[in-house]
Amino acid sequence: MPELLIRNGYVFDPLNGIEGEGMDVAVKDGKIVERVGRKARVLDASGMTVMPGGVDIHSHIAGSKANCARMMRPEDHSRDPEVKTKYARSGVGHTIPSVFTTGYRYARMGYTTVFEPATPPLTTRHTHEELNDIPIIDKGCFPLFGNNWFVMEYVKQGRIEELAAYVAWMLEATKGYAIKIVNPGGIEAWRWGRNLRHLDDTVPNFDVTPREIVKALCQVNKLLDLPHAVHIHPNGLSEPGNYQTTLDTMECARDFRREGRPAMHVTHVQFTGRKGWSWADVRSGAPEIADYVNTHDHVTIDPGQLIFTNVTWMTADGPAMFALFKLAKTKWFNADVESETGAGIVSATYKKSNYVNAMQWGIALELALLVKDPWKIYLTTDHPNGGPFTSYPRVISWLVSNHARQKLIDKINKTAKRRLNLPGIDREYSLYEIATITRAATAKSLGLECKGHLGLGADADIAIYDIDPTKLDPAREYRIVRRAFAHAAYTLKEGRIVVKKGEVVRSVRGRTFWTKPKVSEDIKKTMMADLQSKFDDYYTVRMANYPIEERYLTASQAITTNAGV
Amino acid sequence: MPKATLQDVLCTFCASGCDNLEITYDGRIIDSARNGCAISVSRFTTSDKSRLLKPLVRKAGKLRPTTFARAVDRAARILNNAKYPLLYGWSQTSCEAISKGIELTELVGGLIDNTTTSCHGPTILGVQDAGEATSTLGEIRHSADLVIYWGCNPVHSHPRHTNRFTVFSKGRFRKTRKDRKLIVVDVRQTDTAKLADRFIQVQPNGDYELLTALRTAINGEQIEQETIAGVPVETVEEIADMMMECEFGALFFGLGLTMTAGKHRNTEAALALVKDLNFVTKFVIVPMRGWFNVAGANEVSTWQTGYPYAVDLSQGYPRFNPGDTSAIDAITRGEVDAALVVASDPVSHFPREAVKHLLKIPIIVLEPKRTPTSEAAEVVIPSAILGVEAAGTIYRIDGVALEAKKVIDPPIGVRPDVETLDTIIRRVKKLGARR
Amino acid sequence: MADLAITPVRQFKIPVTAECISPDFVAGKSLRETELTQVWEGNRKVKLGSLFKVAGEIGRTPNDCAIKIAGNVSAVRRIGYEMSGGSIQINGEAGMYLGERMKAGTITVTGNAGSWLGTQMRGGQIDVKGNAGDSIGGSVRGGTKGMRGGTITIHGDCGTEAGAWMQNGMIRVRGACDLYAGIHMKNGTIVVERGCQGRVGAQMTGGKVIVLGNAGGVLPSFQFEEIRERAKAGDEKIPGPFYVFSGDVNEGGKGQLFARVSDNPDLKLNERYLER
Amino acid sequence: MKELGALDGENVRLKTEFGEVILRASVSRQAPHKRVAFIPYGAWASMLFGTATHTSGMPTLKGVKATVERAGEAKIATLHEITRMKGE
Repeated sequence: MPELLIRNGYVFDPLNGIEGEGMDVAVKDGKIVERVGRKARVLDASGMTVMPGGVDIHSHIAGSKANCARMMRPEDHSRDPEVKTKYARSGVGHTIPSVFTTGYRYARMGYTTVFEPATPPLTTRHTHEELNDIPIIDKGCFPLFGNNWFVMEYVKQGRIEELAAYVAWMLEATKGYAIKIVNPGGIEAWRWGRNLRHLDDTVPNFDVTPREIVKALCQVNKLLDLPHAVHIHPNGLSEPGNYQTTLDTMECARDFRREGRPAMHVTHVQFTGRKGWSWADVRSGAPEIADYVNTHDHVTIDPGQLIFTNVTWMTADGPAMFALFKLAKTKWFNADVESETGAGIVSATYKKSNYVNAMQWGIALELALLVKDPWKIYLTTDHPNGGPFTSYPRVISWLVSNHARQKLIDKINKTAKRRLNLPGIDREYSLYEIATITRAATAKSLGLECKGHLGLGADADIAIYDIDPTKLDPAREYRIVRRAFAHAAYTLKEGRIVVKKGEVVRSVRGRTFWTKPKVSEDIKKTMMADLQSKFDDYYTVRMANYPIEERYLTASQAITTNAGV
Repeated sequence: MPKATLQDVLCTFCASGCDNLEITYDGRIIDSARNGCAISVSRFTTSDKSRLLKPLVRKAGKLRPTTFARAVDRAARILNNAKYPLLYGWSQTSCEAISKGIELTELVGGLIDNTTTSCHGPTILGVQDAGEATSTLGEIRHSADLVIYWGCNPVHSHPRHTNRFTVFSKGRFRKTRKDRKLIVVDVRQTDTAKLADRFIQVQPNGDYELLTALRTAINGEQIEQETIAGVPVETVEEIADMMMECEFGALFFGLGLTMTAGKHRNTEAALALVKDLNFVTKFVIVPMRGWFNVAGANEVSTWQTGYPYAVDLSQGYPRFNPGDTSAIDAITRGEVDAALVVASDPVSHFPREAVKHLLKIPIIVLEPKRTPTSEAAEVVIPSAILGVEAAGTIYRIDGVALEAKKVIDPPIGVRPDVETLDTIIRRVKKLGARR
Repeated sequence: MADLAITPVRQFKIPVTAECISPDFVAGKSLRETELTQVWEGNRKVKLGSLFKVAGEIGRTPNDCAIKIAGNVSAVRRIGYEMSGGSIQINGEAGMYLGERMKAGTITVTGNAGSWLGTQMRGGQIDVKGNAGDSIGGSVRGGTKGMRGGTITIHGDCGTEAGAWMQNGMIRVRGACDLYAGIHMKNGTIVVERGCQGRVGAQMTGGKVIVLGNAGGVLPSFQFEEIRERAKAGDEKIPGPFYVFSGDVNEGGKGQLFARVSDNPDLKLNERYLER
Repeated sequence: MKELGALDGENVRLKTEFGEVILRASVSRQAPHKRVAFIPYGAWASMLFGTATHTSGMPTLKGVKATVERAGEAKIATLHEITRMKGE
């Protein structure tokens, strides 16, 4: 691979404290290096912004859920096709793009790493088949543990060390990256058509509470020293007044903080950040949640920004999806997964005129603007729940420009406009902060040392946007910012140019990250005995056929950790 | 080579995905296949005389042995010159091969369809209108206290279904047969119906009316007719009550709904019935998919093109509209001018009028054994049998991905489909795809 | 009105997609330009001129364009796509998606027409002397919105699911309909003069289906209301008497199904519900 | 079978709107199903089906109206003959 010199760009590298300095970036063998030889190819980035490649921490792009949604919504695809080119395969888009289109559309925005945040362990082989097919971006997936029978039984018996050994075995078996919890205990209650609303409700037939499940898994996350925090979607999704459950859930992780690293990441907080007692009375819980995040160091969040467009709700939270289906009355899909988790999909449309939708839109932006430290909040739309990931540039324009926000605030539901705090907030993100919440902070949160920055030895994943930070005022020219972030001037993946002027010019294969915690043999032996004795009772597949071999991942990248158990 | 045994092998017959077979083999000969149903044994006998061992190309009207390279070249030229080629089959080959098939279809600008189009295609069309409330098969084993088989006969089609997943299985909350009630709805008293607590005989082509009546009863509305599709209205009310009073119901349906008049609207009515039931209790619905990787064909096609089957890539992007872009329709209208058939036998199974047109165009066949389709082909390339002589990913009825294992080596010179297709793709690229 | 004659040079077998054969596309173009327009024949991009002889003159605006097609174009899809004026006259067999998303103007076919005729049309007239295929005036795959306005008249028979997901407008079938006429219908009117195979108005939520001739029975999710002397179809009053049913109750529907008494003896037993 | 006067194992001719075929009849073990005959899928059965799919892609392969009559001495076609007949 030829050496490359990116000359004279304005570099934004928050991890290394570089804010818009004019400098060169040298690339050799896919890595950032000190300098390159004279015959290195030169890429002139003068007058342009140079950032690390985007890192998306939470986007439903692959797996059985995403594919059922694709299969169920041909009307969503036929409006947004991608014609094949010399370099790019054909596909379809809008809310749930096909795999090739997903990779190309992320690369066009300068994104080079994306994580699928919810995969049922039993069907993770399917998730990896799709991740293998997604071009260009590096990727990984979070297996679901919050309603797993083995987990709940270990929590009930208080056998935390065996639980840690089980989670370690599962991460290696499924080639997963981090612990994901969705509506802990609630999806098990959905087996009988019910749900759990609060942290201290009891899971039927298992006699444990969501609080106990969350605490145990936070402790396991610390014991296994996993790179990422516990990624959680609390109980009571979309219920009025659920902001309190979110705060209580955050409290569970208080004493599992690790030096310099949070214990918990609460995702798409907009869906669980509501005050009020009824649908007509939804209020913003953003101030309370932002205050908690600002005053504690063991938790990070992402807003799950909502866009006023047609979307596809998709989550493992089966009961919540059925509740929303009864309101939306559109198409509903549900798929419970034996002894592990569930899935729910509903097609929907967000309207400015709708009171609750307008409040959701406002709550998400309030969260992003009220959380002071950009290292604690990450840009997501919980694709495709809040909106398609292709709308990130529009969200960026709302964050950098109060004027852009106010224009839309004037068009939303009047009652919502009155009850939101958003109109009174005039904070505007700088490009430096945007670089933090879209790449530096997310890479750090995921524990990916070679991602999200341009320091020596980092992967040469680089995005170059046609914005001159010395001349452009993002607050006023937010349209230019939006267009620049939508069509990167250049995107480089491990040193190779894959996108030029917003078009894919080369397709490369990305790697799949997964974690391999090392657990002491004797604990593992006792756990394996439990597993072997109950596996055939709990599952309809044989234990020997459950694990996924490493060769199954076309480009595997394991991260080993030394467990304290 | 001493006799060897392989444990936990996946069966390659139906989509139940039994993965606890024990195969003993000696070199290239399989001795026995235990733990599966009676049919699984036949899937592991590979040495019968109808096995294709050499590539064949038609010269002067007769199929003559040829080299792999020459057969691939001929196949590549046929597909590359065609204006509207059909690539059909896919349900008995691996997901990796299907992925190559889609790449080849996009390259030559053709139509890719799988056997879903004459099996559970209407089920997917129903889901596209009504959504679906389903679960993996283990949930049903653990929790279902009411099981309904509608228009399907698992005792013959999915022999171990009842004792691995439903009434005879041992679940966490349902231990024995008496913890479950079984209803069978069919046009005749099948051997499955003989196991049922209640057997409902419905008139042929009357399923839609009966499903609609059940929905009406569940929605608490008055049914004004005395009998619906030959079933007395009192029985309809009774069955509706049974469905509403169970704790966890599971409705399995088969080709009795998808192949009779109404097709995708029959399945839509069944999906809507189960959706309505979720307002009063917990209910799931699962189609009885046929071939062991027909679900995989839908999954791969969906994640790569956005559509589960009948995908037209002739204009450089995916289009989907069964009735227009589905295999049997396109062939019958004489639109297709070349065909690649992988692991399927349309000359036997397609309606006569469609076969008449199919026999007029050059056919390329990738198949382990001789079939009427391979007999009528221009080019025949033998394939290694997935799950016996080649490994690959497959998808079970409920979308759980499993891995078919390679037990023995294929006959010399016989390759897995994924390799053959990859070679054809490279050859077409060398020929210079025009578009 | 400027007449433009587009004549197929042969009977097409490979599917042709030619949404450019529409007043909106040709309006204001020269003959040369029209001939050079690219259309798909199977997987090949070919010039329109290589498949059709183009003669006559082209009006400046869609309303001035009268396109005349003589011959069998049953393999040509999407003729009259999103047209907003003018007329298309097809002497022969027409293909699929005829007049899809049409806003105004008229399309007449002397022979038969394919399926998905008038899909999601908003206005205008389609008149087919022969038979029509399935799902006329319907929606796209997985979509929930069929035709919103305009009129479709089929003089022969038509296939299944006529007027699927119909939002408004009028469909008149002088012949017979196959199953599911008016399925998922929300509004609008369908008149079928020589009966249906059955399952009329399945899962409809509104609108009206008037069946002269045998309706093939009524679904159990419809409730008998009354016998009415006449049925109103747009501004026309069709003499009855009619059995009137409301449904589909499974969808909480307020649709109406009119079945003429004389042609539906099998519905006689509903008369017992009439108050004496 | 009684109505037909056919014996178990006797050849019968099945006719539908789309084609006809000679098959060997046998008393159904999963009877009674008056006036309904069952044939396993395959080359012979597909002689009887039409190709209309009514926008579903699926031809009608069950619940097809057919007439059955005793076939007397007529022989059952071989697989090869069936394929040839489909080609005409």
